[in-house]
Amino acid sequence: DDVFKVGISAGLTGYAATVDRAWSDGVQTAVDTLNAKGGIMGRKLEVVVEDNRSNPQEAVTVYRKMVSSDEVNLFASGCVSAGNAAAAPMVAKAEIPMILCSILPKDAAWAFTTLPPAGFEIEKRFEYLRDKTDIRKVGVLHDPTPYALLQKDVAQKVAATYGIEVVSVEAYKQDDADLSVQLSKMQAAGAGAVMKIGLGGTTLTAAKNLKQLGSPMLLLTSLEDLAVFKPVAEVLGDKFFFVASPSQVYEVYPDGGLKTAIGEFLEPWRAKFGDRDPNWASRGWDSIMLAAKAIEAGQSFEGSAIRDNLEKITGFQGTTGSYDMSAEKHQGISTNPFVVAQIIEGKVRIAQ
Amino acid sequence: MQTTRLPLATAAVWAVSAAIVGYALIFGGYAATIISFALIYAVFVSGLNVFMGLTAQVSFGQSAFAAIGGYSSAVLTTTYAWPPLAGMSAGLVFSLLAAWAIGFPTLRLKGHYLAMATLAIGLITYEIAVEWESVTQGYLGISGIPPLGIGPFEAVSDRQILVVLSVVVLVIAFAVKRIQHSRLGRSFAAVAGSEEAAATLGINVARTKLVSFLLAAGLASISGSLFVHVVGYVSPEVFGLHMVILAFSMVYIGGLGTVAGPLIGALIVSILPEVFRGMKDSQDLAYGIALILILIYAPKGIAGVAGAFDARRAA
Amino acid sequence: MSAILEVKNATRSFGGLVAVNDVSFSVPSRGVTAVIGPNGAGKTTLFNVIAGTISANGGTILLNGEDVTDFKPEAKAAKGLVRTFQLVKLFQDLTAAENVKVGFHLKTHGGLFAALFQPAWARAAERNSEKTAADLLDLVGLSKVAQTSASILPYGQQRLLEIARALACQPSILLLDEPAAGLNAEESERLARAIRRIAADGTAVLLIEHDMKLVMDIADDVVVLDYGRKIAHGTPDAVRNDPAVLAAYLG
Amino acid sequence: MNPAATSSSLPEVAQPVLDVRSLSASYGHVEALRSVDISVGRGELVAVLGPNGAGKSTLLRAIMGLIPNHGEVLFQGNALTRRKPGAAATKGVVLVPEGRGIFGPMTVLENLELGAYSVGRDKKEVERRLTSVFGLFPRLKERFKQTAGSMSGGEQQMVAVGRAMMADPKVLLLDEPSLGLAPRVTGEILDTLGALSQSGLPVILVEQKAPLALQLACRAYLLSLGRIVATINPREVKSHDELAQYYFA
Amino acid sequence: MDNISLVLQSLISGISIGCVYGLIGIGFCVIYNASGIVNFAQGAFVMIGGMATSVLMTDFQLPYAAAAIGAIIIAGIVGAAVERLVVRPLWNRNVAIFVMILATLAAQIVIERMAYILVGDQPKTLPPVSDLPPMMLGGVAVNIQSLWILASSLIIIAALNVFFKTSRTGKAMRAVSINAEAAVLQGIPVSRMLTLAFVISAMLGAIAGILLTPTQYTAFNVGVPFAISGFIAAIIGGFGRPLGAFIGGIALGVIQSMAILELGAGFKNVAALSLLLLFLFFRPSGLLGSTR
Ligand SMILES: Nc1ncnc2c1ncn2[C@@H]1O[C@H](COP(=O)(O)OP(=O)(O)OP(=O)(O)O)[C@@H](O)[C@H]1O
Ligand SMILES: Nc1ncnc2c1ncn2[C@@H]1O[C@H](COP(=O)(O)OP(=O)(O)OP(=O)(O)O)[C@@H](O)[C@H]1O
Ligand SMILES: CC(C)C[C@H](N)C(=O)O
Ligand SMILES: [Mg+2]
Ligand SMILES: [Mg+2]
Repeated sequence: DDVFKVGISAGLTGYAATVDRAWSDGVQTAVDTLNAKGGIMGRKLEVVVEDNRSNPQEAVTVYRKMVSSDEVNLFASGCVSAGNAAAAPMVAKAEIPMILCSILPKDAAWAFTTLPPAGFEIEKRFEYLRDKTDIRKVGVLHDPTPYALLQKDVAQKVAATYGIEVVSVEAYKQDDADLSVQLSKMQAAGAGAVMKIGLGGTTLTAAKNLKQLGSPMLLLTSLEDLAVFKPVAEVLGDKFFFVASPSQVYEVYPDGGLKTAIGEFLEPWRAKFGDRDPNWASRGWDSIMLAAKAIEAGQSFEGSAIRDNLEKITGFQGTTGSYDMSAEKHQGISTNPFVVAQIIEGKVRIAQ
Repeated sequence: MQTTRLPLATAAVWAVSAAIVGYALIFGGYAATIISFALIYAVFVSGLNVFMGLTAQVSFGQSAFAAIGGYSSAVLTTTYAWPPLAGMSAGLVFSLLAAWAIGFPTLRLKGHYLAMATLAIGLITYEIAVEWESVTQGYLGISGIPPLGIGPFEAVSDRQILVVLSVVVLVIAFAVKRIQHSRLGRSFAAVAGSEEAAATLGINVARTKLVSFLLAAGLASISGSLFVHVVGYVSPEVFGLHMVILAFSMVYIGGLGTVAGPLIGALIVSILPEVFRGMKDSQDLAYGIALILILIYAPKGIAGVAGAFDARRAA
Repeated sequence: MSAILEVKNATRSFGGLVAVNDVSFSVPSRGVTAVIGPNGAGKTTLFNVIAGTISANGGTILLNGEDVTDFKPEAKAAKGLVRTFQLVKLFQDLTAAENVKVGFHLKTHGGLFAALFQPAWARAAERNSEKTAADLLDLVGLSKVAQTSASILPYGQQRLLEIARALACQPSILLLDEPAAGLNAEESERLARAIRRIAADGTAVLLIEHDMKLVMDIADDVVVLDYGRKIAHGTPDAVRNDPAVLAAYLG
Repeated sequence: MNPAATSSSLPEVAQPVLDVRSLSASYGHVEALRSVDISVGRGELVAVLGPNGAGKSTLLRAIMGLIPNHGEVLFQGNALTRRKPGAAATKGVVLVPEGRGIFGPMTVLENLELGAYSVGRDKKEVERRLTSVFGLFPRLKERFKQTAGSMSGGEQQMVAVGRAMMADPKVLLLDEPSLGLAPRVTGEILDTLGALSQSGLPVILVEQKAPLALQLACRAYLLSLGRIVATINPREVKSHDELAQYYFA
Repeated sequence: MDNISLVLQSLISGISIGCVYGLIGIGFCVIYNASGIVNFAQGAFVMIGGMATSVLMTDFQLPYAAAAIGAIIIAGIVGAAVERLVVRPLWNRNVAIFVMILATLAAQIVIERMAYILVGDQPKTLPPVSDLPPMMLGGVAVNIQSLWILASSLIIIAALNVFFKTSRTGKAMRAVSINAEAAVLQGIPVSRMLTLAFVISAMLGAIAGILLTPTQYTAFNVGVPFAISGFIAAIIGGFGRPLGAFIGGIALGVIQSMAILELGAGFKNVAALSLLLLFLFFRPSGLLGSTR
C-alpha cells in the first residue's frame, strides 16, 4: 500500500556535484534492489531527489519541500556538510532520521553518517610514506570545506607519530586556476610529497602545475572519483597516489566480508552504471541498507523507532567498512578500510 | 475626478503579490519557506532598488552588507546570547559604518568601474566570511541561531514568520514610496539624471549618493539578519555571487525604480525555479531561458510595464 | 552699481591650446551681460571655470567680493551662482514640474526623516514648492507640459525648462549658455522677455549667445572673446561697431 | 490640412528624388507625425519650418527609418524599406541629426572618415572629400586629431555637417545645422548648402532661423502639431510678419 | 630552492596565470569596443574552447590542431547565436546597460547547462601544445605553455590594435559602441557589426580556453571564475584596451601569487581585490584610461 519515502538533498550541481550524484545514484540502486525483493517488510520504497546546488540556503529549501510536500520518512542526504548542518534542526523537529555522507551536524540527535573519521584518509597516506618511501617531509594542500579542514587538522596532529613532519600547510579554493605558488612553497620548505585534500578538477591542476614546475614531489590525494584520477595519472604517472576505498580497488582487494558486501552492491551498480566509480555510490547504498536493518530490527517505520534502532546497529558490514553505532556515536565506521592506490597503464592497483 | 483614477495595473501587481503571500499563509509548509525567502530577498532588493533604481548607481556588492548583518546577528545571538533584535541592530550599525567607510572613496567611481569596485567589496566580504574561521566557522557555518522575537514572543511557525516578514516588506515599500516623492528622493533622481546638473543646483552629489548607499546597505543588512534568524543557520555561501545575481534578476524583472518592483520581482524569481524543479538537469537551463525571455519582453520589469499601462490609461 | 561677479585674469588651457587666456571683466549685480565670440572662442570654457565645472589654470573668481575660485559647483550654487548648459542637461526621467522642484533644493531642507515622517513643515514646504514650480513654468510658458516627462519634450522646450529649473534656485547670478539655440523667432522673443523679467527682478544674468538680435535687444553689456582673449567689452552699440569685433565675429 | 493656406503659384516639382507620402509616426500613443507629404527634387532646397514640438525632427527621423512609421518614402521612385534603420543611409540619404550625434571619444578625422563609410576602401576618394570638407571648415583641419567630444559646441556642429558632406549624399537632410554656430559660420554653411543644391543636390533643411532658410529655399513646408499646415513659396513671403501669420494660421 | 628563487618562481607563476587572465580580459574588450556591452558570457566561450577541443580530440579522434580550429569555429557559432538570440532583441529595445549584463549572465548559465548536458561534469584537460619539460633558468622553472600564451596574446593585441585603430570595420565598430543611432546614419550595418563583434570575441575566448586548458583543467562550470578574473584584468587595464587588459591580467596574477607567498592562499583574493580597489580609487579609469 503506502510507500516508504526516502528523501535526498544532494548537490547535483555546484562543487559537490560529482560526489552527490554518485551518492544519489547509489541510494537509488539500493532502493531498486530492495524493491525487487519486495521492499522492506513488504513495504516498497520510493526516492525523492532534490538538487541543493551545493548551497546551504537551497538545501534548507529542498529539505523543507521534502518534509512538507513529499512527506518523506527518511533522509539519505548527500555530502554537503554545510547544507546538512543548516537543515538539521528543522529535520530533527520533524523527527525524521537522516543518514548522511557529510560530517555530522552540531546537533546530531537525528543524524548519522556513513563517512569514516577524517583521520583515516590521512593515516593511510602517512603509513604509505613511512613504509614504502624515505620521504619524511610533506606539504598539506587543502580546500576550505569542513571535511578538508578536519583532515588537515588531523594531519598536523598525527604526523609526528609516523615520523613525518608537515613542513607546509597551504590552502586553495575549488575554482583556483593555478596552484603553482603553493606547490613551490612546499618544495622550498623541503617537502618530498604533497598531500592534497579536496575534490574536483583542482587535482588535475595540481598535477599539471607539478609537471610545469619540474617538481620531483609525489602527489597523494584524498578520495575522489576515479574519472578525475585517470587524466591526473596520465600527467604524473607513477608519482601520483590516491586514497582509494575498497570498492574502487575491488578486483585486487583481499577476500573477506567487506569484499562480499561490496560485491553485492557492485552487481546491480555495474549492471546499470558500468564502470562508473562506485565509491560514493556505495555509501549511498550503505545508508539504505542501514536504514533497512534498523527498520527490520524495530519492526517499525516510525521515525523515532528507526532512529533508536540505528543507534543499536553493531557489526553491520557495509561497503566501506563495518558500522558500529551507539547513542553517543553516530559515525559508525571505526576501522580504516582505505588503501593507497595508483593508476598504472590505465589500471587501478594498490600501491606497492 | 481625472487625476485620482485608480492605477489599475499597479494595483493588480500588488493584488497578485498579496495573493501569492496569502496562498503561502493558508497552505504553509514548503510554499511558506519559499515565500519567506522571497520576502527576505524583497527587503534586500528594496535597498538595491533605492541605490540603483532611484539613484541610478550600480552595486554588485550589496551582499557584503547582508553578510555583515547576518553574521553579526548569528555571532552575537549564539556566542554572546544577545536577543535577536539587539543582534540585528548591532549588525545594522556595523553595516552602516562599513558602508560609510567604503562609500566615500568608492562612490566617486562610475559605470563599470563602480560595478567592479562594489563587486570587489562583495567578494572580499565573502572571502573574509570563509577565512575568519574563529568567528564565522568558515564553510561549516553557524547553526542554532534563535528565531526572530522580542522577549518571550518568538516567530517560530511558518505563518508567524510570514506575517512578520510581510509587515516588514510593506513598511519598507511604504517608506520607499515616501522617499521617492520627497526632497531627498528628488535629489536622488537628480543625481540619477545628471550629476553635473545636480551639482549646479546645489546638490551635494557625493553626499546624496552616500545617503542612498547607506539606505541600501541598511536594508541589505536587515535582510541578512532576517535570513539567519528565519533559517537558524548562516554560512558564507548564502552571501555569495549567487545572491547578487539573484537580486539583480529580481530588481530588473520586478521593475527598476518602482515601488512594487522589488516585491513582485522577488516573488517571481523565487517561484520560477520551483516551476522548473521537475525538469531536473534542465532546471537551470529553463530558468536561464526564462530569465532571458522576461528581460526581452518586459525590459522595464513587471511593475514598470504596469506603471506604463496606467500612465497610458490616465492620458 | 556694485559688481556681483568679478573675473580676474582667468586662464584655462587644454594641452597646448589656451582656451581662455587671461580674461578679466566684472558683471554688475543688476542687468544682463552677454558673452559673444566665434565658435571655439572659449565662451563655454569660461562659463565652466566660473561655475566650477572645471578648474582654472590661473586667475581668480570673486562672487560678491568673496574669492570662490576653487569652490565646487554645488558650493557656488549655494552662494547664488547657477548655470545652464549648452547641451541641455535635464533630469530625463522626471516630469517638467519635478525638474523645477529639484531646483528648490537649496531653498528647502529635510532629509530621510522628513521623507519618512512627513512632518507638517515638510508638507508645507512641499506645497510651496509645488506652487512656485507652477509659477516658474508659467513664466517660461511651459505650464501645459508640467506633467510631461522631460525626455519627450521637444528640444526648444527642454531649453526653457532648464532655465525655469535654474530660476528655482533663486540665484543672484544666472549663467545661461546659448539659451536661444534651437528656438524660433517667436520663441526667442518670449525668452528675451523672460530674461528681461528675471533681470528686472534683481538677478544678474550672464549669457552666451550667438543670436545677435537677442543680444542687442537685452544685453546691457557685451564681452567679446576671440581665441580665448577678451577683445572688446562695452555696450551693445559700442561693440557692434568695434572693428575688431566686426572682423572676428560679426563679419 | 488647410489647403487654403497653400500659396497658389508654387513652381512645379521637378521629378522628386525623395518623395514622402502620407508619412505618420508616433511615440507610444503620442502621434507626432500625421500623414505628411513632402518631396524634394534635383536642384531643390526645401525648408521645413515650425514651432518647437511640431514634429520636424520626427519627420526627418521617420524618413531615415530611425523610428517606426507608416506611409511611403520613395527614393528615386523606389520605396525605402522603412522597417530597417539604415536603409536610407546606405542609399545615400544622409541626415545631420539634432543634437549632432558625433562620435565623442573618436578624433575629428575618424568622425569624418566614418561619414564616408559607404565609400568603401577607396582611400583616394576619401582624401578628396576630406580636402573639400577641410576647405569648408578650416577649424576641423587644424584640430583633426582632437577628440570630437572635447570640441566646442559650434565646432562639434561643424564636425556633424562635415561628416555628412563626406558621404557625398544623394539627398541631404539637416536638422537645425545652424544650432550653436556663430552668425558668420551659419552664413557660410547656409551659402554652401545653397551652392550644393544649385549644383543638383536635393536638400531638406529644418531650421529655426526661418528668414535665413527662406532665402535659400525654393519651397517651404510649415509643420504644426505633426501636420503640414502650409506649403509656401518663399519669393512670395514679403515680411517676417507674413510668415508669423502662417505659423499661427 | 632558496628564498630568492622561490620569489622568482612565484613571480613567474603569477605572470603565467596572469597572461591567461589577460587573454580572457581581451575578449571583454572586443565586445565592449564594438557595442559598449560588457559580456559576462565571455567565460562560457573560454570554457567552450577547452571543452570542445578536448571532446573533438577524444571522442572524434581529431588531431590537436584540427580539434582546436573546430572548437574556435564552434565558439564563433555560439557567439553569433548569443548575439542573435539574446543581445539583439535587447539591443533593439534599447535596454539599460545592466539589463544587458544580466542577460549575458543568463546566457552564460544556459551555455553552461547545455555543456553539462552534452559532456557531463567530469573535468577534462588537454596536452600542452609542445610537450617539453619546463625551461630551467637557475632554479626557476618557466613552462613552455606559458610562452605560447604570452606570444599569442601579444600577437592578438597587436592585431586588435591595428584592427580598431586603422581598419574601416574596426572604426565602424567603435562608432557603433559610442552612438549606435549615429552609426546607422553613416550607413554602418550596425547589426552585422554586433554579430561580428560577438563572433570575434567568442573566438578569442575559445583561443584563450584552448591555450590555458593544458595548464590546468576545464569543466562545464569554469566559465564564471574565469570571467571574473578576465573582467578584473580588463578593468585594471582601462576598459576596452586590449593591451591594458593584458597588463592588468599580469598584474592580477602577480599580486595573487605574491599574496599566496606572503599571506597564504586564503588571502589571495582578498589581497588582489583590495589592491584593485585601491587602484580604482587612485586611477578610476584604469592603467591606460578607458576607451570612452
Ligand atoms: N577638454 C578639452 N580638450 C581639448 N580642447 C578643448 C577641450 N574643451 C574645449 N576645448 C577647446 O577649447 C576651445 C574653446 O572651447 P569652448 O567650448 O569654450 O568654445 P565656445 O566659445 O563655447 O564655442 P561655441 O560657440 O562653439 O560653443 C575650443 O577650440 C575647443 O575645441
Ligand atoms: N522620444 C519621444 N517620446 C515621446 N514623445 C516624443 C519623443 N520625442 C518627441 N516626442 C514628441 O513628439 C513631438 C514632436 O517632436 P519633435 O522633436 O519632432 O519636434 P521638433 O519640431 O523637432 O521640435 P524642436 O524644434 O524643438 O526640435 C513633440 O510633441 C514631442 O513631445
Ligand atoms: C565529502 C565531501 C564532499 C565533504 C565536503 N568537502 C564538505 O565538507 O562539504
Ligand atoms: Mg560653447
Ligand atoms: Mg527638433
